[in-house]
Amino acid sequence: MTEFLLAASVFILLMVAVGLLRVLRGPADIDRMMAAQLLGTGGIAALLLLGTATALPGAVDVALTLALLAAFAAVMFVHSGGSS
Amino acid sequence: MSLALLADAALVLLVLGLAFWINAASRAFPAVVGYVAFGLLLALAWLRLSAGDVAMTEAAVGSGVTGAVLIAASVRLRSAETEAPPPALPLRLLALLLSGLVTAALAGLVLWTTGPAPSLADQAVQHLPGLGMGNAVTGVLIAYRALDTLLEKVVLLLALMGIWSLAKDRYWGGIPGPSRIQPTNGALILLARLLPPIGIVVAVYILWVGATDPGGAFQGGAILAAMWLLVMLAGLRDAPAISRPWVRLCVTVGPAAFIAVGLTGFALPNGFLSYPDSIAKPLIIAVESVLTLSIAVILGLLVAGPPERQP
Amino acid sequence: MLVGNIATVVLVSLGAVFFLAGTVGLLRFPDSMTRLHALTKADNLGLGLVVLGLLPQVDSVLAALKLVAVWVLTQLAGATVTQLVARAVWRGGGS
Amino acid sequence: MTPATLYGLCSAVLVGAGLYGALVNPQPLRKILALNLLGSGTFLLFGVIARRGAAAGLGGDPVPQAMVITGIVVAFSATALAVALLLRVYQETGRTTLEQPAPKDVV
Amino acid sequence: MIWLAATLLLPLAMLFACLSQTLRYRMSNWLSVAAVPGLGAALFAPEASLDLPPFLLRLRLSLDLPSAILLGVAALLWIAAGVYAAAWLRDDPRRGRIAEWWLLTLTGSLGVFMAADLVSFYLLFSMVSLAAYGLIIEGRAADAQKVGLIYVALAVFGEALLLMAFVMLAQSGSASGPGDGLLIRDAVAALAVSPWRNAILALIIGGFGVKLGMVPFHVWMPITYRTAPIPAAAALSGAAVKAGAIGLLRFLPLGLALPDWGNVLTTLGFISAFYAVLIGVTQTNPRMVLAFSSISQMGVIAAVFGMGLGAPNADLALIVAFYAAHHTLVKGGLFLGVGLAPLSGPRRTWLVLVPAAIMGLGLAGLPLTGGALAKLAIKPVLGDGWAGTLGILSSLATALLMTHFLFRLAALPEAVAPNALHGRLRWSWLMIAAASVVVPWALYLMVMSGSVAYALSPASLWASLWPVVVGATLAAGLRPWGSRLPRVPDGDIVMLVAARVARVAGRTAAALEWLDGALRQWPVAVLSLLAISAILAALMLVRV
Amino acid sequence: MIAPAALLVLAIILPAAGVVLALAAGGRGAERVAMAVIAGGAAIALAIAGTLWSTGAPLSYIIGGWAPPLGIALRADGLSAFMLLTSALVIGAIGLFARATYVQPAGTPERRAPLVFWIMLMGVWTGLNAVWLAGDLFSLYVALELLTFSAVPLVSLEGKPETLAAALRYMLFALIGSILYLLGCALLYGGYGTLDIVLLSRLARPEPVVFVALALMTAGLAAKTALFPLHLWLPPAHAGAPAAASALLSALVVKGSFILMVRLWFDSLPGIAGDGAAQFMAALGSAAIIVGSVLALRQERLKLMIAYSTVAQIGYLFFLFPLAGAAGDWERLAWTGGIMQLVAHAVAKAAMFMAAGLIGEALGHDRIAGFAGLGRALPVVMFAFGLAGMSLMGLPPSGGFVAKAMLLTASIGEGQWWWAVVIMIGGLLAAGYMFRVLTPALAGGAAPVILAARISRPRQAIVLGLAICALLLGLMPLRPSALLEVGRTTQAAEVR
Repeated sequence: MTEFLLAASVFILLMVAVGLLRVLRGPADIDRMMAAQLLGTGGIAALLLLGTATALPGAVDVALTLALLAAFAAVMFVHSGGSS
Repeated sequence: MSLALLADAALVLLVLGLAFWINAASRAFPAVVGYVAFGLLLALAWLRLSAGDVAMTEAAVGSGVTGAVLIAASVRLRSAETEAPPPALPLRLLALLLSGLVTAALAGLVLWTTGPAPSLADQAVQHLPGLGMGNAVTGVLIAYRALDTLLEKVVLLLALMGIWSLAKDRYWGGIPGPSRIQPTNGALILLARLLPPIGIVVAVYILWVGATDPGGAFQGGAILAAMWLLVMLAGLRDAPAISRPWVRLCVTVGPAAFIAVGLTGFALPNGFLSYPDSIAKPLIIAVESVLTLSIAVILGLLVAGPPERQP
Repeated sequence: MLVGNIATVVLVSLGAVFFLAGTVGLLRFPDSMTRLHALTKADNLGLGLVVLGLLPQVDSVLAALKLVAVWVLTQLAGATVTQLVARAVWRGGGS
Repeated sequence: MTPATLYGLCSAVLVGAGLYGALVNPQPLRKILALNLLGSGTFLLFGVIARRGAAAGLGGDPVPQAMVITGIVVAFSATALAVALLLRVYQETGRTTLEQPAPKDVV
Repeated sequence: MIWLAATLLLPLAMLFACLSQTLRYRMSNWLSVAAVPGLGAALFAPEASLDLPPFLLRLRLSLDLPSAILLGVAALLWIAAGVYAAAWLRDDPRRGRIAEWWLLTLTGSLGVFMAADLVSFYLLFSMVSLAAYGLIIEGRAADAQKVGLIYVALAVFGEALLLMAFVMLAQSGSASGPGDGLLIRDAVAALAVSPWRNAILALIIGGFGVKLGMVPFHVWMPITYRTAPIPAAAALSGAAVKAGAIGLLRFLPLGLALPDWGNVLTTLGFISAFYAVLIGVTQTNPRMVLAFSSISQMGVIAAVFGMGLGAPNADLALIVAFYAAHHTLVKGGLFLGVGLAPLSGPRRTWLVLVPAAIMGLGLAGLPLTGGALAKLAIKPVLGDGWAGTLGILSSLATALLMTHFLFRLAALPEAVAPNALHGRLRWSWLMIAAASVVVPWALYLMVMSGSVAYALSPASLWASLWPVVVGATLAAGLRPWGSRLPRVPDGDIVMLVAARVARVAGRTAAALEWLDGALRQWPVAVLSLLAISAILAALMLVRV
Repeated sequence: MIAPAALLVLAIILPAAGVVLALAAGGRGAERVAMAVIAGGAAIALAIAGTLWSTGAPLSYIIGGWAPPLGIALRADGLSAFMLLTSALVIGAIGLFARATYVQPAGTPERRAPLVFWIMLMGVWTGLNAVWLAGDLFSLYVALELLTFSAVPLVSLEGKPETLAAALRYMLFALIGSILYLLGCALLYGGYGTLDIVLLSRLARPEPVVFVALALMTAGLAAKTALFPLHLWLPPAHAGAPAAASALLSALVVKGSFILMVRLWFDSLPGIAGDGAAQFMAALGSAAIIVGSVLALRQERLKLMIAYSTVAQIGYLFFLFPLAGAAGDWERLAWTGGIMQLVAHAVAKAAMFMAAGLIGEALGHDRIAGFAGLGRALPVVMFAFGLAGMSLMGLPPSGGFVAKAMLLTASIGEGQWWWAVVIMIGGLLAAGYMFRVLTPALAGGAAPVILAARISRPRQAIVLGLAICALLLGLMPLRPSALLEVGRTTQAAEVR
């Protein structure tokens, strides 16, 4: 089971890495923001998988924190007028 | 290579790739977005290093709040970009050489020392029961090295004062952040109504769980600050004028309480910043709770920036 | 236990596929609006399935609740961000 | 290759990348970003050392971990202050360059 | 003992009193009083010594016969100049501040003769050197600022050499650093075995050479004496400059026979002596002429020291002190005369020129004057060889220069001053003129145990007279050509070299400024930071 | 009755509490709190120094009873006592001086500059006292950051664009410095499992990890000390800050990181660096002296001149490494000389910057070319300026003279005469830039100077008092100070 979860986390991390290309390519800042959003979700998923696989203490709490703050960056972006 | 190591390797490669991207991006904004992602991945790395407390701090502060500050700044500074040319090529090569040298030295040292490192873990754990704590990191922060934590709170206060000091004189005592007629945004308002209650619960939980598991005052405070900022961003509440007595009170009460508890230690055999055995845990939790409040307000105001409007 | 493990494998694998889909969408779709669409699917379903898949692996109700809370919170954030972004794109600033 | 070594190498590269970025990026905001990279690399080194000091049933030595937490807080305060300063400089001058006027040639 | 303490404390107390605005403006009337304890010390306590209480800085003062002579005449000159200054500065709005600088300079000037340990010597020496700066820039000259800067640059340069020398001396003399109260005597005694003897001697000669105005360090002297107020110029040229003489007296290891160093010093001295005359005769301002004469005379003193350094002579200190004492009175007096001449109306010839002639030609050894006795005293030291010959030639040259001075003095245009002034100016002038004859005679008879018969023997008289006559005749003969002599830029031709040096220095400074600008670029600074850590690590690694 | 060792805690906590209280009180309260802290802090400094003086033994206090390596110890040796006294004196003077500038009139709304100034003043003091006393390298890191965070807002207190940029540059460069220092901390902890200074001194061996750590930390601290060629930030920051702040920054803040360097080289990792590295540091110091002085000589504005003079004077401090690091008869003299240079410069430079501030206020500008006749218009201020300048030039009797004489003696005694030459040249150049200011002020201009503002007598008196202190330091005997040796010989002996 552990191996499976690890493999899944590696896979999702790789997906995240590929998704990062959008951050690189843009073209608009809003695309980058979205890619970061995906990365956040993927990261949380990978974190949960890793945490469960290797019984890391506090992994879910970290995920909780990340989830709470997930929208924060994007909201800041829109609020600062980044989308206009 | 085991799968776990593969996961580590993937993580490290991602982290490094982002680091290079952050340096190489042609504009600030993509770099900043990269940094937000970088912080998130770093939190994962911290977990992999069995440092849950750090992971949580990194997630809340390194990625979350720092990212917010940087994103806002990069948007405001958009029009100032491409002003200065990068240094000449020989200079860049020299820079590459020298920073590479530092990396090589550090890498060499990392590879050279492979055995278990000297550690204070035993000692730290040994004294934990006396404090009624289960989380050694919290023990270090609040007891063994409490002086650092105390001084770090003063650093936070000074940083806040530093940011406030950047206000124009006429706005002193005013409200942080630029005024903006915010188009009401249903989704954002909904989020700002829904999330904070949950956030507060989580923050309290993290503060509480910090005694035994990863978590603590700072992480809790950061979450609270984020919730508060969310409310401000949604336009539900304006940022408070910095001259408000309650702002001053909230900002200072934590450090003040910490100092006060520290000073009462003089009455105890172990002196300054020691806790009486019998009530160590409640006392520590009490101090941490007040600190959490102060940290939340300070962090929120640090992100909000200097006053830019009259109250 | 075995049932749980099978459920985990199936659900997590499905979640991973959605992440794949989201990523492909993010990369291949031509404009911001469609990319947003792909993204939200991955967000919602990918993480949701992973969380569902992990539920059999946890041993306490609190832990399970926290897992679900993570998903719910991400959904909330994702929905809002999608809204904001979509509006921004709609206003024409995005792409 | 243990995970600790892997992350140790990662931290070494991060430090180098941070230094390089702080050196060559002309924009102050990018310098601030690079400094954060540099800081992250440093913190990660603490983490690696903590990991290698795992004992007493802990996954890592709590003392350096606590130091990192303090460090992250300080680093965040520094970022916030530096960014606020930068924004104010921009507000006042409309420019963000940090360079002083280049020296005149010897006549 | 009380005299020694009072010599330092009275002027300092008066300086302290200057904190009060009212007292400060009245202080110029009382300047003469400040030097009285100095005279008293020389007269009544010529062998005294005193350790000031070892409260923190420990000053050790002591007098011996040579230093008492120098202290006495210096005090006498300061008194006379003080009386003169009271009148001269009466309506000067700057008199308050001049008085402050005056008192500070005076303290150093008199104190330096008494200092027995290294630290207090350096302290008092710096005091006289640097406080003189204040007197110089308070003069009314338009270029006082520039002059002040040149003066201070050289003075500080000299002090730097001395500080270095003292530090090295102290290390030869004790195992634990300069400490407190290390006596100059002991430090110099250890010079015999010091590994740095040559370096120390070079630094000492250089350092005091600046003070004595030895070529090429003399640049400061003419311009400052031209700039400072007359009574201050008198005190500086007569008394303050002797800080250099007492320095050589105290610090040269006169007991060791060092013929090489002796020859060097003698040669340098004579170069100064003749070079200054050469330049001096081209000058038209009598003050400048006097200044060049000072350079010349200090050269002679240096030459005498050189001879003594080469061949130990138990009486050398006394002889030099005697010679220097005469110069103190004469040179100080002549400056007072320069101030008085334009004011004395039709009585200029008898009131100013005649006494000035006696004093000036006395410097060249005019028989019966104190100068003749001084020349008589140094004669055995210079001997009969090349040094002796050069000594006689220098007398001749001095006579030439002083005759030139008398012409220039006579030619000064008339000026008008209130009658009330004249009394005190004249009184102090005549007092110092008389002293320039009486004091050397008294010293000659009482201290030097010289015989009247020898001094007045025809051979001695002739030996002193002919150079004066020849020199004076030459000067008179050269007078018609005087206007055709080349004009030397303000002060000296060395100034031209100085200008070039200044240009080079300016260019170097500009280059450094450019370097600083380059290094202060952000990328360069960060690179430096990394380079420094790399170099440090490398240096630590290679050691292992 | 408080145990003497508890004073060490109070020395740090009192100004820290002052920061908190002043912020809570706001408005007029800030100044009152600051005044109380100044009085209390001075008393604490005196008490600590007095205890060390009378017992001749160092003090130490273990925080919370958690002994190092797990916990943190505060330690006061002779060096700490010297620095505590110096900072109390200088901060006290600056505080009194600044009362005229940073007033908060009764019944008016709170003003920005006064509140920020008073809080940052106490912040600086917290950081400084923590640097003087903390016995743990990580606590020292936090202390350094305290200094940076309170120094930066002081630079930009007036909010002018150029000072804002200067503050930003200072902040960023200082940050690189602190991170490099922290990196070194990580390496040392990784090597020996402790960051306690005394424990490290027992454990540390000359091996690569220590070399890299020490090199990084030294370079980082040198950046914060503005050692040439890392001084890019200092001239604009120190010249641009308001007078009281400049005085604080130039006199004390740069010394904090320097003392930390001294702690590293002499207390924590003694003898590790070796002579080559020590010579290198002194060589950089020499370059600082020459270039800084020449640049000071060429400045047209008084405050920039003083700032460059700081660059130069900092250079002298680095002679401490080769001279006090070498075993031999002279190292004790060099030790006292080096620290005296630090103290003398702190006192003199504070007086100079405050004098420059008064001159600027009175004239409305600080262009040296416009100083003709200033000596008559502002006699007391110019006198104080001159006295302070004496110390910089190293003229007797002044603290600067004592310091330079001791450094000179030690360098000659140890056969490292080349440093002596640099010290002499530095003295000459210092005389050059001082007299460039003094000469026109004392001599020039027959026309009376028109003052834009009147300067109150008490403020002039404070500047003069501080300048006289710089002079009185010159009464110190020219031998190793007994107080400064407290707690040092034992450690040095232990290492040898």
